[in-house]
Amino acid sequence: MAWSRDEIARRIASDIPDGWTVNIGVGIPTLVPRYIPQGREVVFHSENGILGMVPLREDESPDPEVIDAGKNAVSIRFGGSFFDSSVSFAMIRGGHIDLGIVGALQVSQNGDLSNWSTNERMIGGIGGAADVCSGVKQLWVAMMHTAENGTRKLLTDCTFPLTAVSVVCRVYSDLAVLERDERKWKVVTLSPGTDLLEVRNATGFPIDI
Amino acid sequence: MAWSRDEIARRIASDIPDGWTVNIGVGIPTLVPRYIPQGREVVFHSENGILGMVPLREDESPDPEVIDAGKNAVSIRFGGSFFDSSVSFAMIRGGHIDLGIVGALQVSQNGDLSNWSTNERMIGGIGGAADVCSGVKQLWVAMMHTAENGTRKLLTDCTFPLTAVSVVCRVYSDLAVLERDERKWKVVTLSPGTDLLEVRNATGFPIDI
Amino acid sequence: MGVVTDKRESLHKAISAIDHGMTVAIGGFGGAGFPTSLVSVLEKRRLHGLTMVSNNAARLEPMIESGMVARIICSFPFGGASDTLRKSIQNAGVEIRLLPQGTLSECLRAAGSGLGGVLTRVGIGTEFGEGREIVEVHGKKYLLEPALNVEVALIHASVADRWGNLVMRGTARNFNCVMAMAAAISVAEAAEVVEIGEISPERCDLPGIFVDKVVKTA
Amino acid sequence: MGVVTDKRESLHKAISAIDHGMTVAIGGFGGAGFPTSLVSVLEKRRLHGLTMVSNNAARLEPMIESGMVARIICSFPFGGASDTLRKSIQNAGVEIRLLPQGTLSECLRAAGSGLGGVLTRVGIGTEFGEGREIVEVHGKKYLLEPALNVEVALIHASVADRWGNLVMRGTARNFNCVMAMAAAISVAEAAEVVEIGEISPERCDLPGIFVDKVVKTA
Repeated sequence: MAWSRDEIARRIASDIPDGWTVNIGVGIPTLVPRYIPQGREVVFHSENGILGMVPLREDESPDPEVIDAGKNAVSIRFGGSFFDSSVSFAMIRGGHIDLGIVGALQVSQNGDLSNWSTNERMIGGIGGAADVCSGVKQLWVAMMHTAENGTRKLLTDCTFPLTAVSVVCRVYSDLAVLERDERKWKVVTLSPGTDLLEVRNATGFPIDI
Repeated sequence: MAWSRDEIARRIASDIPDGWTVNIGVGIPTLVPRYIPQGREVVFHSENGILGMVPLREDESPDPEVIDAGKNAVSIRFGGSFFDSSVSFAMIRGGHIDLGIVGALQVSQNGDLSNWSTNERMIGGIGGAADVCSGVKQLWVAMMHTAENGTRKLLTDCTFPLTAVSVVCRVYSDLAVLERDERKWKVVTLSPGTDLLEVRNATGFPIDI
Repeated sequence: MGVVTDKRESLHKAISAIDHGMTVAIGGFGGAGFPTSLVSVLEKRRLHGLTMVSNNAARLEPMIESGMVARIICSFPFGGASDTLRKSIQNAGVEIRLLPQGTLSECLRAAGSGLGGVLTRVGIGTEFGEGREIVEVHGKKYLLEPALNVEVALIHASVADRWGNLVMRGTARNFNCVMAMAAAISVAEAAEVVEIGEISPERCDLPGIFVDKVVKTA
Repeated sequence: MGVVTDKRESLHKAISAIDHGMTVAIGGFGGAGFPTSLVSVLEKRRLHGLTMVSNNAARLEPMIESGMVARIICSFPFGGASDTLRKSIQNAGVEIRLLPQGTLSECLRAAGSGLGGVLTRVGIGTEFGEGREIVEVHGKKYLLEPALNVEVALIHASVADRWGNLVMRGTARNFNCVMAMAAAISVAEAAEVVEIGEISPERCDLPGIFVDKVVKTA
């Protein structure tokens, strides 16, 4: 059975090493913080100027001046800090952030990423995606393996406008976790009941075991 | 009678308009703040990261973490702020500072300034002088009109290494206040008992009245 | 005497600095740090041909609808934008110039810091690198993105004093600081305007030297 | 579990990150924000061939005297320097590379911010512009000064926590922030090391993400 969005997020969360600083994009990535295992210290960064971002507790009233990059009310944990946009992107571009987790429209064999525009329609805009994807030490993608109509999203080459070139290290999809080394991809894990053939059929480039 | 260093500083102080933000260099310029007329609001900036710098009061104990660019203990007035070096030079280079007042070894007819090195000897180093002289909206020089041995310091061309090109607007010396428009210089005031001929003799370029 | 440096102004007077065809930066990221009061007054003026520098277009909808906006320089124009807004932008022929968010921010900071532009690797190999000059430093290629000066910036703070010193809260700093730096005239709104000396020199998020006018929000 | 991100280290262990031939930045401007404890330990190590990035040489005198320093990148080497120090620098063949102070600071920030370099007009027409590449932006000429990465930065703060969040006082921020940003390994000394949460998120002068090791001063 394929993983749900929450299961993808949980899987990602369990793979983030203790002590890492992580920037999370919109979509499935926003679910990741709630699945970080108890006692593990992962620090979340949002490019609008917050480090140590945590989900709003249920009993906490939202502060309109404390939001994440998706414009949702969030809170800040002990040890966190606020800063302006130029400092925030210094963190991102300067390689100070261990991991970025983003959604994707398409990922190419080369690790190129398209996640902000189909050729017909710009989603929101590029936002901070190009900076994050080019700047972080590692980039993981959280996505459904194929589009709703079954179209492949993992392709030899992206056909949508690119966000960044040769940046994706891993893909966490509903079907599998894949890892890239240059132009070679291998399976890290398959979702329960999914077999390699199924993943290969749903993917536009070769996958090793 | 020629003006003393303190009289030069007082003259400069009385010429600074209300509300200006001013960066002051070492030498005679450090004397300027104490002569700002009562009630006039002039804000002093020092490139090591302070805006609203004021001289230490006699009854105030020096704080080793609050100093000016000359490494002297200073204090901060209401409305002042501390910041880091990158913000400080953003203020300077970005044209946010109304006036810089610096000392000079030489000033050329073109308004070029040399104030950090004779050919034989580097004084302290360039420090923030090149940034200040290039960045502020106006640059005034406070200096003795000639060197102690009588050598001219106001010259057709500087012979010492340059700090910045075509930046000096005014010279306040012990003999006179001079103002520059392109390559033309005129006298604004002569010190008491000094005549124009004396100033002309002490100056290496022509001076209009 | 003695209280001459007083940047406080009325909302309307402050906004009157904006004229047809100007480049105007609007701070804020989402609602955080958005200069609501200033923008609501700007919206009522009958201006045209404005170039807006603003991370997002959704909050500019009234100005777009009334034909004030010729161009938007931004990174995320359609975040939270309705289909109506998308259509308005298209119908009004509003030009959208897209920059990666960090590049946008850094180009504003560069303008305010007297730097010519920004050398970034972000955008290389994508359409954000198209037409850009490439500068090589130590064997690595960088895009040259010119500094982005603006004529007026409208920004938001929690607390201000008459010198324009500002304190911001939470994620409200965002573009507000760099836009104020980049502007020939920067106008800050604040809910609270305090006496000189009440803002600690250690806790001033934007020194007043970068701020030209201070407006108390209604 | 749960307290894994602990950057606290002993003075000696922190300084052991520095090896022969490395490029080491030392924060501070005069005595303000100068990392006295860290430097006093570094002075006692028998290293050679170091490139020091430090605004001033006077405080590096013991290291210069003992032959540890090959090169100094700075803006104001001889501020407060004795004639003895000048002679030592000459005798030891220490190379001095002079940069305008704002350029030095901005090149460090650029390195820490993933930018290739700095486009500045400061130094044009002087020896600081000699041999530099000129980049033209909108018809104006700028010097290209490459970003300045360092291997280790030694910096000073008043207060730190185990994540490396720092609070500085007065004019002590100076080069400390940009040097920490530019360094592969940044080591901060602080007189006071507090519990996580005691530094307000609004009053953190340097977020811990830019700091790798925290040392309590003796």
